[in-house]
Amino acid sequence: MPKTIVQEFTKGLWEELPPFRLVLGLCPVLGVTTTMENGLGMGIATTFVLFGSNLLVSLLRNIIPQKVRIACFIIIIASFVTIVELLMQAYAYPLYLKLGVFIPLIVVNCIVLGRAEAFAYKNKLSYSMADGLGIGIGFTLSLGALGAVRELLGNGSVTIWGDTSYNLMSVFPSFQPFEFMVQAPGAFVCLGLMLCVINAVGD
Amino acid sequence: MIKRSFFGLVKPKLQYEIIDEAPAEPISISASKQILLLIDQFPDSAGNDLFKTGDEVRRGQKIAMADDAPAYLLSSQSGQISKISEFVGMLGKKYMAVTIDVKPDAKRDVKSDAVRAVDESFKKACQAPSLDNAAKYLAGLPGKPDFSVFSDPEKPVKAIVVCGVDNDLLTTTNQYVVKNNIIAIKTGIDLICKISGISHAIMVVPQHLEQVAGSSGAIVKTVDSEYPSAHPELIVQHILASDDGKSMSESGIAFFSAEAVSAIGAAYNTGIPPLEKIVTVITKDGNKRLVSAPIGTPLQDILSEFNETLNEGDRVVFGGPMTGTSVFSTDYPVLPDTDTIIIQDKSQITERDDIACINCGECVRVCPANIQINQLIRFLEAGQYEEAADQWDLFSCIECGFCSYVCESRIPIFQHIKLAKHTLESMKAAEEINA
Amino acid sequence: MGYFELFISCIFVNNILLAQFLGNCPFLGTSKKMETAVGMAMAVIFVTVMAGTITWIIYTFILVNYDLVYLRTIAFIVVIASLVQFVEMFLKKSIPALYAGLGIFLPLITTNCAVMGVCVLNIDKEFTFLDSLAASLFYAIGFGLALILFAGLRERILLARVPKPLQDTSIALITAGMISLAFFAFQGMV
Amino acid sequence: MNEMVKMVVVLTVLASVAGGVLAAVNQGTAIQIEAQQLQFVKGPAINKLLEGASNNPIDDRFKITAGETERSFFVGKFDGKPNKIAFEEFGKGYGGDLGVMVAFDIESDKLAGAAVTVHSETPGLGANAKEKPDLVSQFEGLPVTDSVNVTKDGGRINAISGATITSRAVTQAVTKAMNVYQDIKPQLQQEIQKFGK
Amino acid sequence: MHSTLKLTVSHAPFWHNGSSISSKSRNILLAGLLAVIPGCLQYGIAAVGVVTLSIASAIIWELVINFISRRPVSVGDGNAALIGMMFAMMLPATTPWWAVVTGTFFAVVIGKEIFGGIGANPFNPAVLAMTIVMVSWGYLFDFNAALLNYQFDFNAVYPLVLSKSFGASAVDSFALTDLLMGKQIGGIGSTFGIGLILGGVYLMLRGYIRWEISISFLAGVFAAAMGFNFFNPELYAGPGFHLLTGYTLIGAFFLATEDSSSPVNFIPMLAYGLLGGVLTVLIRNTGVHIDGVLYAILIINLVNPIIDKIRPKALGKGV
Ligand SMILES: Cc1cc2nc3c(=O)[nH]c(=O)nc-3n(C[C@H](O)[C@H](O)[C@H](O)COP(=O)(O)O)c2cc1C
Ligand SMILES: Cc1cc2nc3c(=O)[nH]c(=O)nc-3n(C[C@H](O)[C@H](O)[C@H](O)COP(=O)(O)O)c2cc1C
Ligand SMILES: Cc1cc2nc3c(=O)[nH]c(=O)nc-3n(C[C@H](O)[C@H](O)[C@H](O)COP(=O)(O)O)c2cc1C
Ligand SMILES: Cc1cc2nc3c(=O)[nH]c(=O)nc-3n(C[C@H](O)[C@H](O)[C@H](O)CO)c2cc1C
Ligand code: SF4
Ligand code: SF4
Ligand code: SF4
Ligand code: SF4
Ligand code: FES
Repeated sequence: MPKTIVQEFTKGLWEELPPFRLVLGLCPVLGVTTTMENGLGMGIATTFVLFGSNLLVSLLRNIIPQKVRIACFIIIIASFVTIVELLMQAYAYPLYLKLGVFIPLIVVNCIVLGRAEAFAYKNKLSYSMADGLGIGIGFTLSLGALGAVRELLGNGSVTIWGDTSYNLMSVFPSFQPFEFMVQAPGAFVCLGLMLCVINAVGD
Repeated sequence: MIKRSFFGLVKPKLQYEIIDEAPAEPISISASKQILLLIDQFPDSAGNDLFKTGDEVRRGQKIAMADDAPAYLLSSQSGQISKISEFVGMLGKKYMAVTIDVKPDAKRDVKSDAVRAVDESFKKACQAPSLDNAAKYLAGLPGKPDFSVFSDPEKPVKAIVVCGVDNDLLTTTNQYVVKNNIIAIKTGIDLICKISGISHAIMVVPQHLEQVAGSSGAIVKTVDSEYPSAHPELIVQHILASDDGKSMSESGIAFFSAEAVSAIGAAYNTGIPPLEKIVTVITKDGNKRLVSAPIGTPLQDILSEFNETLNEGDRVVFGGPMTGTSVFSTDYPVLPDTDTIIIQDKSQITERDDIACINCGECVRVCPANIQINQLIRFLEAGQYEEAADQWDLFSCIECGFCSYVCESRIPIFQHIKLAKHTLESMKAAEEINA
Repeated sequence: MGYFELFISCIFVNNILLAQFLGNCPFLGTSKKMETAVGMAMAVIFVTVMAGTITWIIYTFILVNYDLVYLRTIAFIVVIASLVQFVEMFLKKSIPALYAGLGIFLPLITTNCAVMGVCVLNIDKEFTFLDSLAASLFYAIGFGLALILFAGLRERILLARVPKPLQDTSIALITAGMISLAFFAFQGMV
Repeated sequence: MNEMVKMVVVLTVLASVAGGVLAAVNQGTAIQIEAQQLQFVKGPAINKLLEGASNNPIDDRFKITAGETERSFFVGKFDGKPNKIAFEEFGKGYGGDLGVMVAFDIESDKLAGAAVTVHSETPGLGANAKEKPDLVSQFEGLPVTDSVNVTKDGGRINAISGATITSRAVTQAVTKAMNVYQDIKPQLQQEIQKFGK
Repeated sequence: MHSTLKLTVSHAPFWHNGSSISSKSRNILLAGLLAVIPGCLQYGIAAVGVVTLSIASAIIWELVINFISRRPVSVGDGNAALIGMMFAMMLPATTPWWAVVTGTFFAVVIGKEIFGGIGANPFNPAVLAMTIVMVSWGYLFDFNAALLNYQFDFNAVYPLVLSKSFGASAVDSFALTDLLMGKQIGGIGSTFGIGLILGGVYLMLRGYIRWEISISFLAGVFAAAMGFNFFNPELYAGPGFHLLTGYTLIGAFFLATEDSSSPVNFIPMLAYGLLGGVLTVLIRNTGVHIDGVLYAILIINLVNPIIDKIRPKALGKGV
């Protein structure tokens, strides 16, 4: 059954919510979600690339020859990544420093290439844009949520754009930050448990 | 019940039962009303026309679906067939159950024609011994001699092994036979050697029977008394020192129990098939006693002899404690290979459990076949039988049951193994039929 | 840093997978069976060493000299993608046996953060050519080691009675976290 | 053949367009990126060292090339006079190069302070050179002709315990900066005059 | 075949040696008490509180997870209680209640139950939980600070901190007999050497733990410490010190021997223990961690599936 544009958009928010449903693009998910802000920043950068590359791939899908399609996708994606990289350096330098190597790595993020290959190359422009945006926003929300959980437990508070917006210690005065959560192992464990919850809810 | 030894540091050891210097004569039990013959093969649609309900049968008469059927029994009593039915045993194996009402008047000394006919055909077979005749008439004797190995063109038999040892704990049948019937054994061995064209046999006995066994004319080898060193595969590996490491089936070795060889010898000497099975019976209180009962005698008759009453939840095991089969009815009969009957009270039974393997490794340390049971069992529980066979040596198992005996999680490992082997084998058979 | 320290650092202390979070998709995707894991490990080692050195040469001698540093990302990914393609073709023609072993893994490597990550890290850390060569090799070995150890555990977990919602990826992630925790053992050893 | 041509053409065009677009974006963002780098990488150190200056030291910067290298210098005006100057030097730390912003008081020829800019030292050990003032505060007020060394090397700077290598890197950077300062002081004074008004 | 009597029908073998998970747990708990009771005498009621809370909360977590996952209640096998006690044995007596409860959650739920319960855990649950709480609240497990308010008649400095910061000469004042008698600070159940050794020997003799692992672990510690000490006696303490301080003894007898995460074959068991012992000393002497036992055990747990592939050939599978 063909989907409407709205469905193509909303599927990224639950049915195919990355990285939980599409278990791809895990590196940034694990690597940058020590805080909510980083998670959201990474998500927005990825969304930009996803949206841009989906748009361009879909536009050019009749021109790009089948045999060199992956090479073309890669050039398109890499260009968008470089643009994000430069823009971030110019306008959000501290975030750029925190996200570090993960920004250039959007280029190999399995989700981005996967979408270009599996969706944008086969679908018309509007659908591809909806798809890119939906998946991107889903990804951003997931990263934000994971970042929020890890930061809240690991730091005791969530800071966003410079303001502490929620402080656990105001509710539990003697809460001691559960640092494990912001360390490398905590990333895996926290993502695994969130995936479990989503699986349980999904059933 | 044997307990885990206090010092678990040492590997658990189980000793075979060793028979006394002068064992008591077996108690003779006769079937009171009925005997039940379980024949390894159930007639499919073809049916059988050799006998039917209501037929009179004589002691020694062959009950088989067809004249040349490999599976048959010799009736151990005279009487009338009252029922023929299907019987389903372990792993769905089908048997033909033939119930014979024993006729008290059908005495052997009433030399009717029918009796003579039965006796003559058997006698003739004995006078002109050949592999063919043996397979046709002797396979129903106590000890269940198996002649089919001789007919496998792929694996020519290179050795004949007579087991004067018993293959499970508590069992003493073969030892008893070696001690008492060594002359008949010698006759039997000579006969088998003659018909198979193999120059000599090897006799395997426990140490204490080495001398007695010497007079059988066979080459005598001894095994130690620690379970499961008398398992045929281990005899091949360790005693026969087949250092090329090939498994028994590959080298083509014919195993006979001492009881079977003795019965063959007696049959040859007298022309009358012996049909009394020697069985070790262990009662609830742990008493062990040898009995001699006609093949087909129902369990009930044996219980009555010992004044044992069974209650709900008790268990009766045909065969030894490690490898036997538990039965669900007191009608179950003594079969040609029933060496032991164990009657267990409900309180003596250890419940099996559904806990997963805890990886304690007890099983791995006791397994005589060096199988990684802790891994194997995970695949078996998950139903991944092929992986179990390919990676974890399922088919190396010699079926001693030691692993289940020590398992801390009380997993029925042995049962899993048998089920897996059975499933794989029937899959393979099905594939061959399709191919 | 001597090569021994680099060795310890790249494989254990700063393991590319467990400490730097690069290459997780193949880590989870190819660890269900030991055989697959070993194949992937070999393929990654092979490609990473080649990619690490080639991108270093391109960066140092072309991009830096012509002031094109901003093209780093695009240049690297093109190099890696073509390299993988090339290796695939080469193996198919000349060493079919190896191709049969590694072939299916090669395309996966194009989108493997670990390979790209190592190339970028070599530049970020201002390694010399030899350092880059060694670091690429060691990082890739670290990847392979983690992958193989993980496969060992995962083969067992696949047979365990894991509750339904946790099965597969969820429990694999949690186990990976524990491996990452175990690797804390090496902290401070260089 | 036709397809082959198409492949090559598409790829070439795509690559050229991408290259062009990226070059343009790069051009467009270059200045902004530099400003951001100054603000976020060197900014905190500069602001700390030249705290209370009446001007914005990052805007009031100039470059001098001495020998091979070009350096940026940041001027701080105090009491209306451009009398403090800061610039960055590097030392070899435990985890790679370590940058130290060093400030000088032009009038007294004394160190006005030092602050770590970039480093890749171990958190809790070497990273304390940036996070805690214990090490860098020891430099304030030393004459530029002094030699600065950690106690282990016979100097009088107390190293961060457990991070001697980091501490050495800092003193190394400061020493380099002191030498540079002495070498080019005349040029510096010339440049600074421009801000004097 | 019409008899109505219901006999038990089951599968061979019809004997069992009577071993069970619960009796094993019971015995290990008993053996552990030999070290826990002196610990409680030394640290008083607070230690008793930590131990009971740890055991109780471990059992409760297991009940909770049994309930959530709708599986049969499994606390009867004693494993949860055992995990609770092992965890408590490593803790300082001053551990706050929430750290104990969080720790047992990670041990029982994350360390064991989500993998499918007993026998499925790839890592020792108690060790895993201990490292997680240590990573999170390192200051709670700094024994020097944690036990500051106790008055002891011996040198109340955590011996491993001394050796790490000041080298081997700083620990000369610890007589080995004192260390053996528990005259050192540390976890509730990890300082009383004699108790741990007696408990360990008991378990080894009974076959509840595999002597190969314990002995080779200790041998590994001994050999590695000896090597370091030979290399630089000023800096690195000798083998006796390493054997009797920190978590070495509890690690060798109670932690490394956990069934599910350790090998079952002879050579792998030796390799496993030896590697654990060597890593322990390596981490203590060259890593950032004060004690290396916990991380060494996690690492050997990790390599266990690989090394346990070294196994004798199965019957009939060639020589
Ligand atoms: C599951 C659980 C976890 C808790 N975790 C923490 C914690 O991480 N840090 C903390 O200080 N208190 C923690 N608490 C403790 C409570 O927040 C409570 O405020 C605190 O123990 C008050 O006691 P106190 O004043 O004696 O510290 C936790 C409580 C529970 C039930
Ligand atoms: C995990 C770890 C991290 C280290 N990080 C640093 C560091 O950031 N800076 C440093 O100077 N030394 C570092 N070291 C090196 C040692 O601490 C080294 O022994 C020390 O620099 C020697 O100087 P000391 O006399 O001050 O202890 C580190 C060592 C370890 C084990
Ligand atoms: C220090 C100590 C000594 C023990 N000595 C014995 C003993 O001599 N004999 C014994 O059977 N059990 C001894 N036990 C173990 C228990 O008393 C008992 O055997 C066991 O818990 C019951 O296990 P079961 O139910 O498997 O038989 C000892 C336990 C401890 C802690
Ligand atoms: C010495 C020893 C220590 C053990 N320690 C633990 C432990 O820390 N955590 C655990 O879950 N099980 C532990 N076990 C439990 C063991 O592996 C097995 O699961 C239990 O024996 C079952 O009760 C230990 C067992 C032994 C023999
Ligand atoms: S697997 Fe069990 S039954 Fe088979 S040989 Fe080994 S111990 Fe005996
Ligand atoms: S004895 Fe049972 S619980 Fe122990 S390892 Fe073997 S199968 Fe697992
Ligand atoms: S580094 Fe070691 S001692 Fe420090 S908090 Fe982490 S685990 Fe604890
Ligand atoms: S002793 Fe080691 S493991 Fe324990 S808290 Fe300290 S550093 Fe961590
Ligand atoms: S996102 Fe890193 S490998 Fe897929």
